[in-house]
Amino acid sequence: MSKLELRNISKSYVRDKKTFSVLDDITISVGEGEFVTLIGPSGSGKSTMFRLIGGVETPDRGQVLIGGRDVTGVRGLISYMPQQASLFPWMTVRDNIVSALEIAGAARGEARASAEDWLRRIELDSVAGEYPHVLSGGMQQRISFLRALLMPRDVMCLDEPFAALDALTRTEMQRWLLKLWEDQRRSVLFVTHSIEEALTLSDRIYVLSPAPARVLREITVPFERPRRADVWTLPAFTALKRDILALLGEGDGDSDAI
Amino acid sequence: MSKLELRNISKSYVRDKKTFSVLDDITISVGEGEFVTLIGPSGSGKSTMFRLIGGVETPDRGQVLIGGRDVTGVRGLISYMPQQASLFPWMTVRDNIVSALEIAGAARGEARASAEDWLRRIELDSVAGEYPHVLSGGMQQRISFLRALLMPRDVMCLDEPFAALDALTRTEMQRWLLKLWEDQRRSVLFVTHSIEEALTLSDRIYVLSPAPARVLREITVPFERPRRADVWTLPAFTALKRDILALLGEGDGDSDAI
Amino acid sequence: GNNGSKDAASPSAPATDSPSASPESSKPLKEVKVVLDWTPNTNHTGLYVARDKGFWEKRGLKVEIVQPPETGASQMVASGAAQFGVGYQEDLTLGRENGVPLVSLAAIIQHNTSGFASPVAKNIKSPKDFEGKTYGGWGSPVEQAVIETLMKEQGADPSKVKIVNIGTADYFTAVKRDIDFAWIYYAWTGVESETRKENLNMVWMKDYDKRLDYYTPLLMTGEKMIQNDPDVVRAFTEGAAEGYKFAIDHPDEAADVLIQAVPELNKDLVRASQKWLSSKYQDDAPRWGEQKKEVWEGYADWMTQHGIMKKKLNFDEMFTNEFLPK
Amino acid sequence: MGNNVWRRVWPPAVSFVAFVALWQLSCSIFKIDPWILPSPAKIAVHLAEDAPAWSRHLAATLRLVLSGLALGVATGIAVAVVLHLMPLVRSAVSPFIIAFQNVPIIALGPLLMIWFGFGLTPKLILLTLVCFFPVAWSMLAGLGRTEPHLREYLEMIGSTKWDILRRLELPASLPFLVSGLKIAVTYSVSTAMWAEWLGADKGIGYYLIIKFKGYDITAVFGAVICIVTLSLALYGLAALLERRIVYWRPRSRAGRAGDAK
Amino acid sequence: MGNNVWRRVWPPAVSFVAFVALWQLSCSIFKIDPWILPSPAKIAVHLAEDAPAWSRHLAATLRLVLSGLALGVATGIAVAVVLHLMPLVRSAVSPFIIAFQNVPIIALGPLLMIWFGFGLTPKLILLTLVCFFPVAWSMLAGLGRTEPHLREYLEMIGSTKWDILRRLELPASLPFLVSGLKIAVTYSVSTAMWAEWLGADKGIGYYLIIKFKGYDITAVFGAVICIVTLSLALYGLAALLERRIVYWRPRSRAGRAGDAK
Ligand SMILES: Nc1ncnc2c1ncn2[C@@H]1O[C@H](COP(=O)(O)OP(=O)(O)OP(=O)(O)O)[C@@H](O)[C@H]1O
Ligand SMILES: Nc1ncnc2c1ncn2[C@@H]1O[C@H](COP(=O)(O)OP(=O)(O)OP(=O)(O)O)[C@@H](O)[C@H]1O
Ligand SMILES: [Mg+2]
Ligand SMILES: [Mg+2]
Repeated sequence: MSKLELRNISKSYVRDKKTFSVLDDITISVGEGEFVTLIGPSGSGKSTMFRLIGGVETPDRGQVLIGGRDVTGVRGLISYMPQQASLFPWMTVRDNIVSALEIAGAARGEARASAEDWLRRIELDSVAGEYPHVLSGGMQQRISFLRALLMPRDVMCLDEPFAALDALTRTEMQRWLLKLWEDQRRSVLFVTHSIEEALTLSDRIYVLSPAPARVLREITVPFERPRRADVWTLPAFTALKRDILALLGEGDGDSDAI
Repeated sequence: MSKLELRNISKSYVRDKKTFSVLDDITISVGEGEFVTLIGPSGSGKSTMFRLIGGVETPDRGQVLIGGRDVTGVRGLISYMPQQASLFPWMTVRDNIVSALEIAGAARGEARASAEDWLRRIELDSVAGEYPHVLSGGMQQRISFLRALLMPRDVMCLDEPFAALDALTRTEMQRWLLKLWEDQRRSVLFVTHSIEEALTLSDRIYVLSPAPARVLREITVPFERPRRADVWTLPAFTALKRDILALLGEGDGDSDAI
Repeated sequence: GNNGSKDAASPSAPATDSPSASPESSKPLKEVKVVLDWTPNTNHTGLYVARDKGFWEKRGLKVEIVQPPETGASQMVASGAAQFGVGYQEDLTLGRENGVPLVSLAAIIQHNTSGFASPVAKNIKSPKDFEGKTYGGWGSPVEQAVIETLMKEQGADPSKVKIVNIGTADYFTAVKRDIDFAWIYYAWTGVESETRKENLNMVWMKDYDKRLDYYTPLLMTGEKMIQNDPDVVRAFTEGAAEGYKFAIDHPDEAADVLIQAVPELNKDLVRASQKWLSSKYQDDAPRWGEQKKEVWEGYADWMTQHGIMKKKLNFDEMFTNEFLPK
Repeated sequence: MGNNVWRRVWPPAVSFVAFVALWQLSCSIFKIDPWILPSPAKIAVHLAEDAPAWSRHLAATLRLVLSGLALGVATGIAVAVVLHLMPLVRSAVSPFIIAFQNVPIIALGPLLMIWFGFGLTPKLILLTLVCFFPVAWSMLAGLGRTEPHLREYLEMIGSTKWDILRRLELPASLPFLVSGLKIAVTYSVSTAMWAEWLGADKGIGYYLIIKFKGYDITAVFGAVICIVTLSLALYGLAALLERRIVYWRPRSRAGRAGDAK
Repeated sequence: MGNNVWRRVWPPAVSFVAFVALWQLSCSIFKIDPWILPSPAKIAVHLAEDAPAWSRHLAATLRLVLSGLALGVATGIAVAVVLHLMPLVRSAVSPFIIAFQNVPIIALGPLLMIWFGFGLTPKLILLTLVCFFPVAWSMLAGLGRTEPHLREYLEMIGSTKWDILRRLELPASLPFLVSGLKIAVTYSVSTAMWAEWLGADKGIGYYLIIKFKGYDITAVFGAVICIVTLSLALYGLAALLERRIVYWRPRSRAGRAGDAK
């Protein structure tokens, strides 16, 4: 049984009295301990999908299931890591984590202990008392990821968490995340624009068309776990990348796109 | 003779009464019609180098030469494309270009004609009268590049022009820029964090160390011009990428970095 | 009086004189300003009459009547921003003490028509009834002294009066709140209370101490004016005198002149007030505006006695009857 | 669209009607004296009857306010540009300007009259001053708070100081200027009231005071309504101007949710 | 550091000394009457002599201002939060609030006295009102202008409305609140002057008027200096509070030029 399932979800927005279809009969699933990536062009509706899973919006048609239960429109069941680190600038690093855990229902003392513990484990205990603005972008994303990881929730949704980082820091963050995740094996739904990032991190990839988004292809990534750092040098990697590029180019209807 | 040359440039900043050395005896050159890329970790001083070339700051030691002439501290000799498109929100697309050309000394009518002409050539004449905020990020960068291209100056400096774009749009923009540049063959100094971007676009690459920046290696990119879109699938590409990654990792002194 | 009289504007000329008869008619009119002490009211009727009936014009003056800042007219006159002003004896005396060179030209009302008013229900009929009551004032040291004087006269204890500052609030507001009695001009507030049928008791100050029967309001000018432009001063004073004379003789017409000049005024109040006030302008004096040295001395004496004033003043410099029509 | 306007209009409309009705009712039921609180009906009747008078006064006030605004905005812009271009002058005089800004009008008004006499001058000075400060400060803030990346771009391509002022700083400070103008507008009306209290023979403030001293509270309320209306109208105009001037700004963000930053 | 402070201090210091010297000189040379423009020396002597009197009055004003500020800020915050949480109420009442804000103090003051009598009540109401508006509007703006990505984050992890208010909106609106406070502080002092003019028996405004009416312009200038000082001191305190409250904001950007956004 899959941990998270979206069944035949459709969603459209009304803007300026016109209806824009954003998601068109999308069905995807994330298994227990699986790392699944959504890749698709900008504006194809990936964040919208996350808002549906988070219960912040409700679909026009279809259901969201978590652990087999229909939770369409129910909030507070997922942990979330956004594109920008979204740390609260008026809280210290530690309090940012504690605050999120409290919202998720943890007691303050417990939340604090677990935050301290994990900050030490990922060697960030030295910045626990700092305000986020003194941290580099990469550090902020580490904290943001830790905050998502510690929430006692079944599914983690990561929405382009590294898009705002420079290319080198980004590569470094991917390695870091991979190591942490492979220890923990949480169920993750991940959104990215980068084909390499998708191939490096995930077990499965859904390639989406431009809006209204449909699933163009579901790709199972064949590389073994734990994943090697130089997985991108494998010929299979290049082949898959070429496939996905072609898919996205054709879905775009623009031969010049990639 | 090279178009642009930096000779033994050193530069340091004073912050909180302490001196930070940013550039340490840097020597680089860009030949006539050559596309040269600087790659280096964040904060290594790449933008500082551009400010020195632009004459906005002066080096502690060393000289900047353009066309063989010492122009250290002289402004108004380069055209520039920044990371963010930096279009003026209160001007239409056309006026943004015209205004830049006027600053470079062109007459208004002439500037206008050439702007109109080029906008048509790159098929953006439909947005010539729009304000920048209605354009997508990729479109804005195209305008920004055109603005740099049309300035009647010998050297173009592009400072991470695609860093703010998503990965797919970025790939698309690289292709577009490559096509335009290969027609024009201007002398370009380009900054990026992305090894692939550097390898895809340039003739030569300078790999920089973290601050204080030194040139770790100068790499000549062997792929022929005009460059194929799938140059990244070549084994030589992968090999070079691995080399540069190793260089940056070691220069960083952090084995975990890449 | 300290000025030799020079007959320029023929003060005895009757009001019916045609303007061309005036020796200065060929010259352009001399422009001067008179600044009031308050919003326009019946104390000022004579001025509006003089302006609108041409009493000044035929004497070669073009007079503009201007409103005062809340801080009063005196500084404006002293600084020369206005040539003439409406003031009070207490004010002028204090100003003199501080070296502000003001001179009184004429008493607009011969006797003090101000006093302490209270609603009938409060049963304040004489100063001894002030005991245990609350007085609403504007924070001048004079007020306390006046109350003290009046009460001592009757052997009452002034310390039993509570004094509260009511600033710009008016009598009617005050007595409906925490205040029992306030200092008013009968001609305006008292008459308004008659028209409202909110009857009030008056305690007239002049009934308890002659020295408090001082000149309020009066016309004033600066010392420099008298030195440099005595003709203008004379023309102004005579015109004003003629205006007030008219108001004395024709209260209804005079009221209409004021109403026409300042149409925003409460018409009924102006008419009633004018009726009450017209006979009080000159009262028992030989001519309108006449001032007596005893009044100036007496009041200054009283102020000195109460420690409000410290310097000795030369009263002859403070007022003059010189410019009044013969 | 129409639906949208309607949804924005009805809550205040309903509450306005309710408010007026409540006011009228309590005046009739509790028989509140008109000198304490006149009923809306009385005020309306009075306003209608006295229209020639107050409209003349209102026009005078409007003229005063507009002249003061024009002068204040002009000097505000000029001073802001000068101070912006000369940082030394700026640091030398801005403490004075700040101190001067804190001189209470209540003291300044009479002093201005002592110094400048009657007539328009002191009133205009007062109004100009009061409009000057918010305009100058906002403009100065705007000139200093241009996007760093745009400035960097202009410097890199070799713009002169004048180019930067003309092409970047002035246009970028326009929104700040209009927001300063919005503040100045409200100040200017209330200061005009005060200036008219200081000595005037026309203007709605003068009308208000005369009515106050003539114990006509109904007319006072009428005058207050005129003043508030004038104030709101001018503010509305300034807000309209703001929307016209920052035409280049997107009205809503919904249209660009999917865009790269 | 010391060097830096010195560079910021000397231009105003020099210009201040020059200004005072010029003033003193022109008073002596042109023999300006002290009741038109007293010389700085005279004012200083007078201030020193009359210190017991004006300091008592200043203290009274300070008490009034602080009470008004406290009340105004408290109601401002409360109203802003309520209006923020109830958009319908907000759209129903905010036109009223705006209209009411435009009622000139010059009319409001006397009316408040009619309604609430003498003593502290009307003055406190006036001051509270005057502090209320900027605080409420700034706070409301702050509550509505939280970073969308932070709000999105909280919604996504399932925060309640109360969580969002407590963890995001209130802290995020603190800087807006203090900037509203800074405006309120300046208003409150000048309004206190006005309230004391309306009727009071203590306070520096009262002192000023009495001295004005007593032709003691030297004392008036002294009072103005006291008022300006009070005003600046309170403003400085508010600015200090602002710096303390937004401690989480980086003071300068230089240190992070090389960081990823
Ligand atoms: N609340 C809304 N009202 C109207 N349209 C919306 C709304 N939210 C999103 N949209 C539109 O829906 C489309 C999908 O948006 P969404 O943010 O889900 O895309 P995305 O795939 O996350 O894009 P990106 O990769 O750029 O983040 C976009 O065209 C967007 O403009
Ligand atoms: N004006 C300045 N004063 C003090 N330090 C500065 C200044 N400008 C830059 N620096 C510092 O110099 C170093 C290099 O900055 P620079 O912007 O050149 O780096 P960069 O290589 O362009 O980085 P990135 O790739 O992140 O853009 C950084 O540590 C930065 O903090
Ligand atoms: Mg998205
Ligand atoms: Mg840079």
